[in-house]
Amino acid sequence: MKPLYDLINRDLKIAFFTSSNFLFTASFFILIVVLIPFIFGSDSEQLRIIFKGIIWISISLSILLTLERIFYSDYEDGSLDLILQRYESLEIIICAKYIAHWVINCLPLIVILPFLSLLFQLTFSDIFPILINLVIGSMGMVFVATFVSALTLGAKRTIFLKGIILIPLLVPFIIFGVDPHSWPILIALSMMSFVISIYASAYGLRLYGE
Amino acid sequence: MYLKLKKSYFDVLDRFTPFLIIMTIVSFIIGSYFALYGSPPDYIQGDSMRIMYVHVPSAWWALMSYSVLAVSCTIWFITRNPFFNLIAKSIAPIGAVFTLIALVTGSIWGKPTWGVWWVWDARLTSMLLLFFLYLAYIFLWQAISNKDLASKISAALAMIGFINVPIIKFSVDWWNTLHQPASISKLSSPSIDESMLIPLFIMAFASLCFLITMFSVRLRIEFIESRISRLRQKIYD
Amino acid sequence: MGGYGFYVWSSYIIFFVTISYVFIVNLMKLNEKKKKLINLEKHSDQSS
Amino acid sequence: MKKLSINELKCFRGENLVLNRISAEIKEGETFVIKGSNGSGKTTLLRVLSSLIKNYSGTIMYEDRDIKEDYKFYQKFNFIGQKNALKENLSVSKNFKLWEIIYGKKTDVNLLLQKYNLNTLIDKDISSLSDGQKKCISLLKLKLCSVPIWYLDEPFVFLDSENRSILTDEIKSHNHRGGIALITTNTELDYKSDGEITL
Repeated sequence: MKPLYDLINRDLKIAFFTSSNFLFTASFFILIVVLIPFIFGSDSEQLRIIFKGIIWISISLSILLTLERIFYSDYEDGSLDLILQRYESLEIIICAKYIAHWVINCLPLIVILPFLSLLFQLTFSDIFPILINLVIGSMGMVFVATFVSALTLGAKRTIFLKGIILIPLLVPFIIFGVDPHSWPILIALSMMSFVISIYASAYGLRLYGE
Repeated sequence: MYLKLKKSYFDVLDRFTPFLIIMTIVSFIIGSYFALYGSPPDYIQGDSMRIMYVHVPSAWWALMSYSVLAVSCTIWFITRNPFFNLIAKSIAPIGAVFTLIALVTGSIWGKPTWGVWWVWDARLTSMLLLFFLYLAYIFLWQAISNKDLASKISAALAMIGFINVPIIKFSVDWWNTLHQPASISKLSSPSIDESMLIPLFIMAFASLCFLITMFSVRLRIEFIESRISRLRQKIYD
Repeated sequence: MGGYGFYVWSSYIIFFVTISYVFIVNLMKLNEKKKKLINLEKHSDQSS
Repeated sequence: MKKLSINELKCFRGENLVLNRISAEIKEGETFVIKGSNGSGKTTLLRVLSSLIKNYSGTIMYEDRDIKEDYKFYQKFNFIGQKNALKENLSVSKNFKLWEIIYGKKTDVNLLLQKYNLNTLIDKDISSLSDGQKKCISLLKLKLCSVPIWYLDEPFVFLDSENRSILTDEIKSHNHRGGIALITTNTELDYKSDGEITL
């Protein structure tokens, strides 16, 4: 468990040292949510319907925008070589990335969501099903993003390409995530993508270790 | 790992190409005649039904091409024979073109039938996502300069995409049942008259001939390209 | 075409234009590559 | 006898045969230089030896055990690549903190930097340093763990004559302790190595 803890610790330290920390992601979400009433007007009934969509859009956007931080930044400056040679198990490296990335980029949204929902006059009972789906769905999305990032390490720095690969894979999560009753399917989907992601990311890392 | 295919195999393909081209053209002419004049209009949809004769074969072969792509990538993973990678690489753009045609003709059919160009129908939406899967595969080949690496990565992503196709289909169907108003008529009619089957099958056959022609041409291009790169290496070494 | 002529014809035209475009582009590419290969083969024969 | 023996090593990258039947035997306390023109596979050889590339034929033995079977082998070498493993927008001391986590060992960064006259850089961002300074700091990773094998990929690039001699002394004292060093270089070393591998 020590290697797992160390690697998560390292990623969290990088996040805290640089500007890409919790505050950054949290303020990003707040900004997107604040933009919405300017587009759709201040009718609270309409805003309440849109709110759920905004949350899922912003979480997909944050997954897409931070995709290069999963493995690419470490690959570019050579830290990935260092990590690969110091840790025997690829699976632990990957699992550490899942946890660290989810904590840095998805947890802030889930934490501030109840407070943001106050702006749209939603009660806790309205927001609770969304919250559960968001926790499960964002984990699944992080699994998918990790293997996309690991597999596209050798590609040139093109966020568009990675987006084209990533977005179709995220669609099922969004579809089941938006529906409050489909959390069992969401769990199954996340578990499936976890299994695929472990194999695919390890394959990608092994290729770039070479 | 060298490409262990002899040049003569591809010369056979070269010899067959004119024959395939002629077959494609002839069957397209016959098929178009039947599709546009030789068959009666549908009694509900009228003449807009005729769009189906180009739309349906395109959708069939688009899906089939993706299956061929994914299966050959899987075989490549098991056998590591580079030939299967060439198959996948050469069929991808053709499949993408068929997907695009299916999307465009589908929305042209939608305008007179549904009154709008695009409906977030389950089939159209999953076709759109399939198109993105094709695009991702094609762009990945271009984005990675190391061709050996590109073949490994794109094969892995094609396989993951293939696992994802039924998931997308299932999820889009699910989403559709939740959000779709029931008034819109579905594409599939319960029984198709025999007079409509004839042009449909001829057009499907013609499109398949076109697909095979294009596939053999592209396979030759890829093969020549790999020969060129190997010759270059020989010269400059 | 019972009022549907525009839609039917435009879809057929799109279909055939697209596939002939794809066909011509690929055939031209094949010929170009063939020429390149023949040139290179000559070159490698001379050098060896 | 702790020796690193390479036997009939072959490695393909794609369709190209990069390493063709490399054999060498490096005893403890020896420095070997890997020579070869650009693109001849020097870095590939070091990556194979540090088991980042596992797809090769032939055998690599250390302490009479195949490194493929020795699951603790990763604790016995230190590979300093051409990329510096430095985060550009962080300061030197913070970069050291990240390395300490990876190497699992705490060091006094101030003392370490003072020893090599780099202590003025401690709070500077990496992006404001010159290539030579980055290389110096990257080479200090060797001090973060004590391992018997050093793989250095082009360590002398960007270094001035003073730092070259410091690094040469470090390698010599590593050899005195019984350590093995494998160095790729394009230029000549300042002293005679114990052997060469020519690609």
